[in-house]
Amino acid sequence: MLSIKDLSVAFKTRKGEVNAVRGISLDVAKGKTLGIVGESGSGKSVTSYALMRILDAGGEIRTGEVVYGGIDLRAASERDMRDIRGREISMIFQNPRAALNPIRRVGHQVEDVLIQHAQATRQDANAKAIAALEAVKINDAAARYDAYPFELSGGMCQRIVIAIALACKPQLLIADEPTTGLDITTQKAVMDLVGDLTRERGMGMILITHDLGLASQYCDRIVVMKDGLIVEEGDPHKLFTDPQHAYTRKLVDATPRVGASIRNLLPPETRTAEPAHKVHDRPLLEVRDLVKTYPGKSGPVQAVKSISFQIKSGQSLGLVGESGSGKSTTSEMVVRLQDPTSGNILFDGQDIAATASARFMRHPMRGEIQMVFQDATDSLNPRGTAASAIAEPLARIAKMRGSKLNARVAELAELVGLPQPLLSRFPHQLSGGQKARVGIARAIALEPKLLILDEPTAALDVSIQAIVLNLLVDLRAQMGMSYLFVSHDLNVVRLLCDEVLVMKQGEIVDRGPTASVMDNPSHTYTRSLIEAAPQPPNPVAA
Amino acid sequence: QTGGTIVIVSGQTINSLDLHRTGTNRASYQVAVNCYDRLVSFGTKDAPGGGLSYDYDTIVPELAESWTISDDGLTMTFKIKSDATFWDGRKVTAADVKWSFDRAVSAGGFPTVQMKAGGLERPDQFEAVDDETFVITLDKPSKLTLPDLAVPVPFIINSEVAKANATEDDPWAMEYLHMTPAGSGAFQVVRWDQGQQLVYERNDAWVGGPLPSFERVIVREVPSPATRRALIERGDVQMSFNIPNKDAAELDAMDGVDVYSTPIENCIHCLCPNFNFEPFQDANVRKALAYAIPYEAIFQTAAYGRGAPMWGGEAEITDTAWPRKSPYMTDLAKAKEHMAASSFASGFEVPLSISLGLADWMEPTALLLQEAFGEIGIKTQIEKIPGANWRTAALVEKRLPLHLENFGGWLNTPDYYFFWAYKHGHLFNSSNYLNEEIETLVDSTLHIPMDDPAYAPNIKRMFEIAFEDLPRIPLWQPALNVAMNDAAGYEFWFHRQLDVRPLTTATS
Amino acid sequence: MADMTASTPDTTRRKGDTTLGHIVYVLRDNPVTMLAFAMLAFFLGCAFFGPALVPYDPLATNAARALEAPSWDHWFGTDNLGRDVFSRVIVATRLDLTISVAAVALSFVIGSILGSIAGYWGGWLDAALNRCLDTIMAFPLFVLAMGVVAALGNTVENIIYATAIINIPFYARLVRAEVNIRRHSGFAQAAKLAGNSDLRVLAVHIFPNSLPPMMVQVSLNLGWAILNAAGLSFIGLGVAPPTPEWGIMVAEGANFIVSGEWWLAVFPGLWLMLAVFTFNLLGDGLRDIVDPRKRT
Amino acid sequence: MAARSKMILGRVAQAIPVVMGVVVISFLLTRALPGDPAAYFAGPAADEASIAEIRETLGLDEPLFQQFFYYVGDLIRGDLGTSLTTGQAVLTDLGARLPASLELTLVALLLSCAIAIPLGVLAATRPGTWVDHLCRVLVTAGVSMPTFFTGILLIYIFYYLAGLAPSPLGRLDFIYLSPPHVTGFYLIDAALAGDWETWLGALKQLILPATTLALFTLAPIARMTRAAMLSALSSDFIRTARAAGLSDRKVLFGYAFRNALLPVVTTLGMVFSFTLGANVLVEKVFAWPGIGSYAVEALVVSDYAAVQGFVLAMALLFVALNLVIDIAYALIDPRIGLN
Ligand SMILES: Nc1ncnc2c1ncn2[C@@H]1O[C@H](COP(=O)(O)OP(=O)(O)OP(=O)(O)O)[C@@H](O)[C@H]1O
Ligand SMILES: Nc1ncnc2c1ncn2[C@@H]1O[C@H](COP(=O)(O)OP(=O)(O)OP(=O)(O)O)[C@@H](O)[C@H]1O
Ligand SMILES: [Mg+2]
Ligand SMILES: [Mg+2]
Ligand code: NI
Repeated sequence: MLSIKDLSVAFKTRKGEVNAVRGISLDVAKGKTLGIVGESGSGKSVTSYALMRILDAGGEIRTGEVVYGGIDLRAASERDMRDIRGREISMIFQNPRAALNPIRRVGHQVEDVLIQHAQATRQDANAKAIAALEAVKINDAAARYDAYPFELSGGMCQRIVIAIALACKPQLLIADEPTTGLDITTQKAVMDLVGDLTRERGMGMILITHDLGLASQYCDRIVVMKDGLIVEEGDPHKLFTDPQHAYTRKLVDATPRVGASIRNLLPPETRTAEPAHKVHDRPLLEVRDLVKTYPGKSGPVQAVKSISFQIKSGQSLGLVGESGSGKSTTSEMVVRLQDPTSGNILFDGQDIAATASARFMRHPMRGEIQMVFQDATDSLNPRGTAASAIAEPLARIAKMRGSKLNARVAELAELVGLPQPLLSRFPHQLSGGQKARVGIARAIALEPKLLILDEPTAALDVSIQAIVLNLLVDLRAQMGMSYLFVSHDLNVVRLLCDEVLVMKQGEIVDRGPTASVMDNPSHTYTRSLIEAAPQPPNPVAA
Repeated sequence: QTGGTIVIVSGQTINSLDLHRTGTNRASYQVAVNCYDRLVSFGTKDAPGGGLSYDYDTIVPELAESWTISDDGLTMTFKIKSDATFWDGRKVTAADVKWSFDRAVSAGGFPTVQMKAGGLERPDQFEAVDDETFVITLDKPSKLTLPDLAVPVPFIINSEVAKANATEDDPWAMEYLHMTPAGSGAFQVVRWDQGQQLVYERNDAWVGGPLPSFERVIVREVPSPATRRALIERGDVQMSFNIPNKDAAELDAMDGVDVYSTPIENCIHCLCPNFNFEPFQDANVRKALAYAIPYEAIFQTAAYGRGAPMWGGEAEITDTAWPRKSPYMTDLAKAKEHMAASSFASGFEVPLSISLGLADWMEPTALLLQEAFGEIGIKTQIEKIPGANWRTAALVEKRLPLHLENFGGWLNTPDYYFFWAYKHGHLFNSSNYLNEEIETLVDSTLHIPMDDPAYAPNIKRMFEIAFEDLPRIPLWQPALNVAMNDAAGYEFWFHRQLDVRPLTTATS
Repeated sequence: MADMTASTPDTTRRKGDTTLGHIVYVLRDNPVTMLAFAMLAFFLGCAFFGPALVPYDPLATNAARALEAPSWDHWFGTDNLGRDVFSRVIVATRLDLTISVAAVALSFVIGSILGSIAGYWGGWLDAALNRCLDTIMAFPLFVLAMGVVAALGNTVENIIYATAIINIPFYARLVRAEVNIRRHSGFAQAAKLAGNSDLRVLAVHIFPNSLPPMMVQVSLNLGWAILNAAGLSFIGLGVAPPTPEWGIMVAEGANFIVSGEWWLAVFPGLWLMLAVFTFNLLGDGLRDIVDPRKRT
Repeated sequence: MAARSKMILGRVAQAIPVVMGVVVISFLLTRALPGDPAAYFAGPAADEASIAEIRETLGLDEPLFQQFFYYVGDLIRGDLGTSLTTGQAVLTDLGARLPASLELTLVALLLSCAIAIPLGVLAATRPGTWVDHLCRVLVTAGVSMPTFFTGILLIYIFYYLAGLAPSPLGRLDFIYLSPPHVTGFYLIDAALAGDWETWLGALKQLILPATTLALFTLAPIARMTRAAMLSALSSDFIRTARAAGLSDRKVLFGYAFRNALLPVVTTLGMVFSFTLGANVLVEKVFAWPGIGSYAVEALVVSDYAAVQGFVLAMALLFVALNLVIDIAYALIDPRIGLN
């Protein structure tokens, strides 16, 4: 149905030309789903924009041909393209809330497309739009028709986006990371919906994702992209069990899955023995009846409702739960960036909650509890270099100066595997993985006893995630730190943590040693979380 | 010959239609002139700068048909024209005159002060004997009384209308007459858009003088002088009143536009050194100033040669003409000599103050003065004072060490000028000048007739002292400039306001 | 370490890394910015060396040569006192730039402090400050400046104060907004973990990040400040004569346009316009220079 | 919708301290003005006694805070006092002059928007091209000239030299009679009266001053439009709309422009108050009988009541304007007032 041959796309930028896509060919058959996987920047999105001819200004298709149902899309007039977009081929994007016009009622947005493609007249547009909303299983579609995007949840927004994409009954759907930014349970629901709809209507689909697990679950065929090239193509099972290209192998290895150990995530040639870490009996941190209530606009929000837990010296505790369950709030209170409404935080037996967070920076224990933030980019001052970020706690708390400071910064960079020349760079000049390393180096600079990691790998590609996770394992063994590891990814928690807490709506609903909680979830909520996580096929042991 | 409309532009704004009211500004005096009558008026003569001028020496009837003055000069009896009527058709009576005069002496502020200048101080001096006979009783005879009746202040109001609109708090109907004139004059105000325009319409029943030629007169306020100039030059308006000297000089050279520049009688632009400021107590310093001033350059740049020079006169005083040229002229050598002879030979610093409202002539003058005084070691900083502050600082508090000033007396006699500008404590004596001889001379001369044998010697003596002591250093006599395009009949008045009554269309 | 080798082929410092190199890059990138900086350099040159270079004493009058049209002797003609307009225009550069730079610097500093405090701590401080700013903004700004100068007297300092006062709300608002969106950012939190006090986090980490948008505001305000001074002069509340200042020269010269002495207003007007123009165009360039993200 | 009306009420409540602040500041500012109004109004030949008398009638001999209480008391009764210069109630003066200023300002803003917004959109659709640079240079040139200079230049060229424009004599040439007073806006009043000749006359008088002001306001509006359009055009929902095959027009105007309007509306509010300030200068040049020239005159002679009345009127206008903007915002943006 769609056939792309030797497509290459280039962008004109300040630094000269960027060849984003360098001669790729692929086909999508009617009624089949093609997955495109690859790391960030490999050209997945650009490929899809190119075939829709909606590239940003400066982008240009250099060579190749794109044929859809016998029509040469490269040669088609802009007018014809407009008829094809939405009518024949349509797209859905990541971050559904941003993908909808924030100040237009969602029903009208659906109508706009229907009317544009003459699928409805002004008179019956309303009815047809509601029908389109019902098709994506929106409850009470007639009422939702009048809603604005901000009044709907993320999953609901994604359904609207899908409704818009499918309203004109197109033959091909391009889904570009349709589930990033959604909770795992919502992610599963959305993917199942898309899968069902395409199957029902016999549509072709291109699913673009960086998540190999997800792709393998929903695709008939998968192509793997790297640096604008297709490096491998095949059916999912085969790709997992017998990856041909080294890059594919790396990706497959790095995808966390049941049964793999943390070292297995790394490419075989860099694997070393996993260092053991020792868990002492002495509790390092003891949280008692911790409560946090925010004064929300419409009444107080109980973000954390009286939770208690312990972290033993040297232990790694995982904290999982859906978005908004109170994970970040808990970790911020423990790290003393926020004051609990009530409750105690005993660190080394001392109640650190007694010192207000505003004055805690002078507390002698400030250096003992540090944190690695969820978004590495956001956690680095855009105006400071990598070195200055790492030096900050040393200079402020340890009062180090001059060459001693420089030496320590260099040592830390070495420790986290950050090449020295990168130290003088600004955050925007660093890659995601490098920024994560800077964040980790800064957090361990004072050799804290407790390190809080709030989804440290959520914004990273799997291969980089693998490296960072392994780095954390190494550091833990070397320095004997305890971790409070916050994540929504159960597979990752399983790899790293000794014990796990499951949070839901500010309460701890499940707890225990990681293996027992994961394998025999006692709570229904834990079970639904585990089921929702995509399970990639287990590769043959490498 | 009669009929039609004339459009006049002016930069000033009219803020009241009642001259007696507190806060009424100068530009508004024209309403008193054009809409109201007085008992008497001044005659007309040819003006030195072209056109016509009022004639201080001739008093002509306006509402009064005739008048007699008793031999002792203390009783004046006026007969009112029997056919004179107010706009509402009612006959003008002596009672109206009395009410109006009572109002002028009771209102306080400027009208009262001006009435006092002619010896008119209290209501009991005025008497309405019958409908057509009005008598004024004076405390002492004065040559200023009759002319003072011809100034705009003692205008005659329709007292019935006014009283009908008076209230207990406002017995003189100030609020009412402020917006709605009630008189017998040549013109009626038909429209007044504050800040924009005033529209006069002729009163065909006027008996105070020859019937004006225009039926309608529109006075538009245009604040920007450049715009006014463009308007008159293009002929979109027929008259531009009180134009800057520069425009006058240039428009004069132009075809189609007539310019009248009349030197303002009894008015002099001066530089005033304040006697409260120590260096200026030294006569040598004052003389040094007088010799250092670049008179001609100032006259040409600040006045564009409009008006009359007030320097380089004869040393010997032989007549009583006023304003007159001072015996000083630009002579740097002499200036330096005087400086050297003074006790401030090494110079000093002093602010030179000018008014923001009068910047058009004061600023160039001050700049040239600043440069010239620098030559003789007097360093000056020019200080611009906003209009509201100027009066307080210069005239009321008299605290400006060195400043420019321009008093002009309405009543055209030198002693009247000296009364205001040289007597100690009087408003326009902003130099804090005190000379015992001047004090007695002025007091004894002010009210005696001009043909009194003591008059001329007294006056000459005053001139001598003034030029010797130099509390005011005359610069030049300014001119009032008016441009006309396709209109004629302009008449200059000492009050420097617009009299629209004699205007006619151009004869050519 | 595959991720690093892939994204950083060379680790030597490139030209764009140095500050100077960055400025050169920003200038080259945008012709309009280039033009603006060239003109700025010109005006700065006039301000520093102008008084030494001009052919005539800007204050010396010469009644014999008043109101002469532009000629070889007097490039911009002479004014009504025979002063050389060219010399006055050039010499005025220093004063005008001083007024605008001083006024903007003052409002920048005060506005930044107020805005930072309000944006960072929020609460009643924020509410109170907002009401104060609203109050200032509720005045027609030019009229407020007029009032302040009329009340305090028309000296150069007072003109600067008046201009600064009316500009403070713009900075305070801008900084408040910028600080507010960053006060819970990751790097601010990280700085606190690193032992920085709130004040230090605000001053060292958060505030500098609001500089790029401020630069645009600064450049606009530099222009406005000059226009503001000119407007005050037109009303008669400008600096005292005979000091040359563009606004006064235009305001006084404006009355000579209709009578044909156009050079009195047009040259200072053109100069003033060019200066304001330069400042206005400067904004984007300045922002790019202080924005680390524009570095490659 | 209850949330919105609550939001609007909240805004009104916020305006109260502002108005109070304005009352205090304007009072203090006027008292700080140099000069003695009593001396000024006593007339050219007044003596000490009559000045003192006037001072007493004006209440200027009372202590400052007492004067303030009188002032506030009068204000509460809706009495803005009497202007000494015009001798009329300040309220009457403002009533007569405000429409003139508003008419000028609104026409200028309409003109400015009609030019600046399309320019901004044009520049945003072609960022970095010569069209973009040209727009930027043009609008910046407009804002770089002092308004009074632009005004005089326009008069010189279009009235004096070319004779195209009518004489700059305020709101109406003297050959017309002002239309019967309904709103005070000549254009509206003339239209209501069906007097199209006067309407045209009033419009002609408006052209030059409105152009002068419009030139001055082009830049902020055009630049804000450009920036807002650029960010709207680069947002995800535009990509979605394009991928759904919506026409360019629909994408540009239906989607991007409506979103870009939000910041533009805010800028408009600021520009409006800015323009009211700039009016002061323009009115002087064009002999426009507006509130700005009134204020200048009052300020120069320390006419306390008039200055205070003017400032208060402006502040109320500003507060009302902000309210209108907030409501406009709420109409365009459904998110307002709900989170
Ligand atoms: N507008 C643009 N201008 C310049 N370069 C661009 C532009 N858009 C994309 N690129 C470049 O094209 C390359 C491919 O980008 P693309 O968005 O297709 O990556 P992706 O595989 O979708 O990554 P991700 O998983 O992060 O979405 C990247 O190197 C990117 O820098
Ligand atoms: N400053 C705040 N004011 C009001 N409510 C807040 C605030 N911060 C968090 N909340 C609320 O508290 C609850 C818990 O938030 P928290 O950030 O701890 O969730 P989380 O588990 O970290 O979610 P995510 O996985 O999305 O990071 C949420 O309902 C959130 O809306
Ligand atoms: Mg992508
Ligand atoms: Mg979180
Ligand atoms: Ni993920």
